[in-house]
Amino acid sequence: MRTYAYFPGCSLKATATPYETSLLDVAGALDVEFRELDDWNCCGATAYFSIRETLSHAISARNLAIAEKGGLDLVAPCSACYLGLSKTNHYLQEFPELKRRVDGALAAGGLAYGGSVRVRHALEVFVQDVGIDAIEDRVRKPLDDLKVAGYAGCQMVRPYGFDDAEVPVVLDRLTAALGGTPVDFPLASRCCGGAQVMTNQPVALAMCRELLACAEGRKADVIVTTCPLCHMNLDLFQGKVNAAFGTSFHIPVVFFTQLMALAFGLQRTGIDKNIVPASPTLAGLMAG
Amino acid sequence: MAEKLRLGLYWAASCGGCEIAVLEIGDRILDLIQVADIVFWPCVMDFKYDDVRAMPDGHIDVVLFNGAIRNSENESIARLLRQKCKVLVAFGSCAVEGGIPALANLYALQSLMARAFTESESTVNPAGTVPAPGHHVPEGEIELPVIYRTVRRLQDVVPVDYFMPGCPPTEKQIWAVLQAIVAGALPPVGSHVGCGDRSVCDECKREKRQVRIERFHRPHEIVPEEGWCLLEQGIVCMGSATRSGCEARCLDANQPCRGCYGPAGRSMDQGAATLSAVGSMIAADSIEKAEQILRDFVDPAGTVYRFGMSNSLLVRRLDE
Amino acid sequence: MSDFEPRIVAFLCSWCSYTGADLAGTSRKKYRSNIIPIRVMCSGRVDPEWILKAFRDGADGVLVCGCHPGDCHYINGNHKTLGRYPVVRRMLAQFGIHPDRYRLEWVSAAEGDRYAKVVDAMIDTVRALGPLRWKDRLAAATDTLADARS
Amino acid sequence: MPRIGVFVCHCGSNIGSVVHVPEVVQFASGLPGVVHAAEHKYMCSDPGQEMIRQAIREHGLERVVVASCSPLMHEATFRKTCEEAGLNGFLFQMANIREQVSWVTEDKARATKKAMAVVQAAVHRVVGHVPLQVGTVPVTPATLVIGGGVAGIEAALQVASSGTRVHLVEREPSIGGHMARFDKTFPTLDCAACILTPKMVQANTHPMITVHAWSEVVEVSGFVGSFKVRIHHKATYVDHQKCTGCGACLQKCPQRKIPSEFDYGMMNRRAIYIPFAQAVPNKPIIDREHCQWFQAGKCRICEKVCEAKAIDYDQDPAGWTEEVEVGNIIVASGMKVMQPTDMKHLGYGRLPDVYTGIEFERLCHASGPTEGHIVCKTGGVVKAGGRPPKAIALVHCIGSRDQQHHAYCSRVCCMYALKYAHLVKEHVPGCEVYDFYIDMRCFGKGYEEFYNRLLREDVRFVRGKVAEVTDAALYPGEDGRMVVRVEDTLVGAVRRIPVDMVVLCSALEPAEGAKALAQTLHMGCSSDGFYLERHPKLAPVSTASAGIFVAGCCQGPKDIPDSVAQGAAAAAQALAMIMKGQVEVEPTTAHVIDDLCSGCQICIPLCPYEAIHRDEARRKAYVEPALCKGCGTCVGACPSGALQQWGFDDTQILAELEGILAAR
Amino acid sequence: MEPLLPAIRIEIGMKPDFLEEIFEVPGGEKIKECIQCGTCSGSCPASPFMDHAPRRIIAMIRAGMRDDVLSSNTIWMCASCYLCQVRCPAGIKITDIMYGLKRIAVREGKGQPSSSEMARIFVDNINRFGRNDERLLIFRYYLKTAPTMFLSYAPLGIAMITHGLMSFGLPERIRGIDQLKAIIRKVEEEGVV
Repeated sequence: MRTYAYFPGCSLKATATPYETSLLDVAGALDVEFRELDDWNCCGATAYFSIRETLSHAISARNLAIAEKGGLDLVAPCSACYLGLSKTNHYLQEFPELKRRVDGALAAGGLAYGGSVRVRHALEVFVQDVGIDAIEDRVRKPLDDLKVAGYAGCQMVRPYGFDDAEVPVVLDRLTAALGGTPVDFPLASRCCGGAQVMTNQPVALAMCRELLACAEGRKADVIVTTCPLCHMNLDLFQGKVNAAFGTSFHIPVVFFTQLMALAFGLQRTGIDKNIVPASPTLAGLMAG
Repeated sequence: MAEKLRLGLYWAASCGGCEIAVLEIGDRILDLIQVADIVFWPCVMDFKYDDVRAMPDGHIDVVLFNGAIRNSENESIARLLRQKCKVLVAFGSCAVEGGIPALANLYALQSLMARAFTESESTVNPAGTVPAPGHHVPEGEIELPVIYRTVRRLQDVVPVDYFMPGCPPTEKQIWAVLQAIVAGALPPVGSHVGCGDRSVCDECKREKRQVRIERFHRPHEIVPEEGWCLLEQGIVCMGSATRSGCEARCLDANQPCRGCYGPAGRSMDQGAATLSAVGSMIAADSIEKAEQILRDFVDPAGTVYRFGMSNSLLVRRLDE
Repeated sequence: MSDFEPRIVAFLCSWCSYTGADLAGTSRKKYRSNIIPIRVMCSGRVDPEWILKAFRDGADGVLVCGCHPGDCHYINGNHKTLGRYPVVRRMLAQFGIHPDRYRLEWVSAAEGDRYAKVVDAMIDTVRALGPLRWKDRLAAATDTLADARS
Repeated sequence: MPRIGVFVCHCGSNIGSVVHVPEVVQFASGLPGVVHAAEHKYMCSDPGQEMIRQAIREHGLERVVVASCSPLMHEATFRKTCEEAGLNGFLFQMANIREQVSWVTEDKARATKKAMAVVQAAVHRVVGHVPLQVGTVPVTPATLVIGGGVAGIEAALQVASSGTRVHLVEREPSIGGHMARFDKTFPTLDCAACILTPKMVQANTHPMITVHAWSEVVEVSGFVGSFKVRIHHKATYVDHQKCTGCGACLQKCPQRKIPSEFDYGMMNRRAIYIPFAQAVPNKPIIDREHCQWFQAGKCRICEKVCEAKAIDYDQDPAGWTEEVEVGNIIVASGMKVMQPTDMKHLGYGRLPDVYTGIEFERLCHASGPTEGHIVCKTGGVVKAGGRPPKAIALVHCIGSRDQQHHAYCSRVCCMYALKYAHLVKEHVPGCEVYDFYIDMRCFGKGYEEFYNRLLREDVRFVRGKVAEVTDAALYPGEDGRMVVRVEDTLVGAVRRIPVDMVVLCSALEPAEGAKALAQTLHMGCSSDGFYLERHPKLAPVSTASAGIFVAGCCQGPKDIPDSVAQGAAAAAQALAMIMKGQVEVEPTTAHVIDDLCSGCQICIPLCPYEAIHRDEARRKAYVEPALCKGCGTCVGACPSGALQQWGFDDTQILAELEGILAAR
Repeated sequence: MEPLLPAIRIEIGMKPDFLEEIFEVPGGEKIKECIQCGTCSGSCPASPFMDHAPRRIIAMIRAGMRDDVLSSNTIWMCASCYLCQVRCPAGIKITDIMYGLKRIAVREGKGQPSSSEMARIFVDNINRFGRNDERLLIFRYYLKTAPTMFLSYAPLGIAMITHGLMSFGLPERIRGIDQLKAIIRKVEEEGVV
């Protein structure tokens, strides 16, 4: 039994509930326990930096401080949370002046952070700690001839990621372990537009279009994601992309945990909760 | 016949070994008194300070002064004798360079007093009595000398004519010097007498093998190989940094030189000279390695200034 | 101790460190003026006697710089220097002199920037430690008959 | 107390603008022993020196202190000045108030105070100076040249042309270096082989040059004038004395599929091989790792076909070592081209038809994998007959000017990119050439003109560093091609440009093993790993180690003209020394004060030059001045002060120290 | 008729010390070392939509074109994907500099209202609840910026509801909200950004 502190982040409690359910089920299946961080607060994501820098480090330091008491690695399934927390970790080391201020702030809240917490992404934990082999052993329903475009997105791999910042490979290794076929997906770490989908939607849609076009060009049955925001942009807004550009993409988008749940033969994959309906191959696997 | 030579001997802060060393000349002391009157030697005959005070200045021809300046008595008698004698000889390591008493300079006086009179395991002193300069007794006030915080050399309180190192000086050297005195054949004022002017290695018969030091041992830890340089065997021997004249007696006893004759040649600090030589000899190519080897070189200051603390460049510990 | 300006003596080997210090100048790196160099051919020439003398006669810090181990112009002169270093520091500590007042640093002929940094760091350290004033404090800790009588 | 003169230099404004020179002069004139103090705008100028000479005569000076720049700069100059006025040059001391005073602070008051302290130290020190005579040591009339690239070859030829013995050591099987791989050379576009091969042959056949190919320098001992060098010869398994170079063995060897180092694996060689057709020496060697006989114990075909009976399987695999004596050394060990494999976004190693500059050189080369045809890979293999590219991207500054890799500019990329642009235009009619640059650096003679020529040849220059090379086709015309994504910084727009071949002009790096060689030679490297010259401007080919010179890319990236020039320059310096037959050695050696030496022998093992031995009769140490290099380590270690160093006597250093600490 | 003014930047109108403002960003001084290679702009997925691509923004900062920079849409187009930052040959933390510019713009009420509004609401949610209820975020955001557009989102909203991606119920507050507020207050007192 491996145990980790778990930082769900706001999305997994709202728009990305299927991510959380599949994540926890898969964790269970792999004998991993995720203990939800007690009374965690929002990581601040990208928006907070745009208003207050020291503050955004301070609030994410609160989470780190709470986690440090537990002495466990802190796992974030959302790439934005993952980056937000890691960035604070790095900056507190790199910039003493910032650390002084943040320490002061924490003290005001009766907290202290020594800097010992390791921030991990859920994918990292599964592939590196549990291991590809263990995952392969757990597969019950191999994803035969399912062509998967592994989309790592940006913030999971940059600038502090565990996978290559330019050409990430971990998702492809996972796909292979699940019996699927990774397609060469050169835009694997290209940005989906993130929160632009709300503030500058046309821009975000244009970015998503590039990703979808590439995936389609590579004949992918499904795009697998590691971040709620990527997922929302590619899945929920796929229709808007088609509307905007007169395209007709219909590529299902699933979280990597959903793909694992499927291959493990678990009951709840939550794939049905995704907006874009499953492609024939995927549907077949879900049925069979 | 010419007037007899007048000699004086005095014992300040020292162990008394020097006095015994003088007696080492044995029957020859009878030859000595043929030509010289001993007019002051408290250790051997009953002289009073007042007898000396009564003497006209320059009355004594030669005073052999042993012991360091540790308290006000040492200093006042040093001044008195300087006034009453023509030639003042700093006799023995304590007078020349501070000697063993000067090791006290590595500590604060209070801590030494506490250790000596109250703390030490063998002390029973419930009242916690410690020496005090003034003390009242039924007969009235008695005064004790004031102990100084810093132990100094004779030359630090009065001008000294000759320096005769050694702890103690060898009887051979003593006799030679006495003869020189009697014959009036002393070298120019300020010289060292009764010793050589090279280092102990000059008189040491041990062989060198040109090896580097891999690790250090304290003398009690190993039985060093006879005939082979102790320094090369990892025992801190100060011979190379110490003035010759003792005929390397310690080394004949298979023990390292402790440096009682003081710095050799042009060196102005015996301790630094020793560390420089020893440090250059260790087999290290990185600071880490050097630290690791030197870890077994215990108490450097106490080792390289065992006799020369008052004579060293830094003289004593000063806490920042 | 803010107004205290330490005096630091630096012994620099001619081939690496003195050249490096010159390079700091040639490339106009700025560092504070509390340090005055003495040039020797090799750091191995630096006699611990000089270091003690410097402290006794008014230096607040002593810096010795040589070629990086392995790069000595005289093959291994700096090995002798580093062999003396730890024991001298330990002895200084026994005399109550903070070991950080004496530093050994490797500065190559190309490390002008590093020399400037080393010097400023050394000055900061020594400034924090305060003045050494060895002679005055030694005199103050030495009693005389006069003291005894009073 | 000797009569001392102090001379303070303004060095134009270099010192004068920070240090208040008159104040220093006034201070100096008040110092004990100083009978004359003066200042001058430029003390090293003729009038400045004349001023010193006059003062020595007029004031009968017995000691001279000059406060100006670093002694490493002008000590020799002013010693000479003193000598000219009849004062021994060692009765002089230099006070460095420029490099380590005026240039390192803006605080005028502090600088002036510091300058005074430095001057006071020098004055105290110079009192104890004694006259010394410069000694000389003979120079072995032979030179070692390390590295057989164009710089090394040039150096070797120049030295040998004077009738001096040269040992040219090359670790590869052939001399020629990187230039031997080039097709054309910029900006003249003359054929590299045509100009290099004759020099290679000339070097190999020159009676005074011994070429040690497939060999490495493993140990260097001794010192300027007489270095002892151990050269290790790797096993060739072919007796090059007997071998006629007929090449029969090369044809018959059954091992055909070994990637050729010379062609960066783009071509194959045999197990017995010469790296390239014009190799010098043109004698094959056997690659033990791939040889049937050595690996499987059968074959020996080369032996059978060798009429000269030169094949020798029994050679010691460890090779053999010889020792040569030389008077000086020229290091021309070259560079290596950076492999951009960790720049994944540029597709190197991931996408076909992405090459480094040097690989592309082979593509253009008639004897390269494509016989000089610039064509795309077929089936992932580089070979002739492939499809010619419709567009090529030449990408500058790969790993150069990049703090993640090398901060420096590699100096040759701009020009060889232009060369390629031309070659592509020449070889592949109708092929579009895009040249992506940050700054076009055409600094050499005829270089700007060459750039101008390429502008006329319709090369499409884009100012901007390529952000990525991708195979993700998104727009019409991109399918099946590579797309270069770049900001055209002059247009101010991001562009996607489809191409069929990408050439990454990657950085020049210090050669493999450069650091190790530096240590063998006790030579300094700068922080980027290239060898450090003694002075960037005034001593560009000499090093801090007397008698060791550098030439070519081992000292920093440079092009062929510069490499050749440096080779020749180094040769001139080496020869000057050899022609004179002797080198002056500083008299600042260690010496023993007999009366004080007790023969403790602590000094003896400390000397790396074995210059100290024990005079058994007198039971004292003795320093052999000819062997002593004057480091003073033994002096520092001598526990009785019986060892002293001329010019660095304890009394002199302590006086200097007192001078510093006396200053207030 | 309007007089035609030459499009020349008069130095007097420039703000050369704008550069120093950027130094408040940790590592901001590195901006001095920009060699204008364009790697950032070429890498940026959003640069084609920006008024000025990142490279030019840096040039403009150095030129002191303060207002042009702060009023450009560029800083709000940055989606924080860090691609420019990991590739920058000068080691400039470009993404952080964009954040820095956003902060100055917000402080001075310059630039894209929509984006800064989004950020403001986001931060306000956190400061009030400790977490960021996405429904509340979306709701408040569109209500504030584009009420009409909000309706056009109905289909998406419905889709999410039908797929059980949008629950109902009030936004929850974290227990340690007072602690969080104390932390925030402390930083605000320090008066740093």
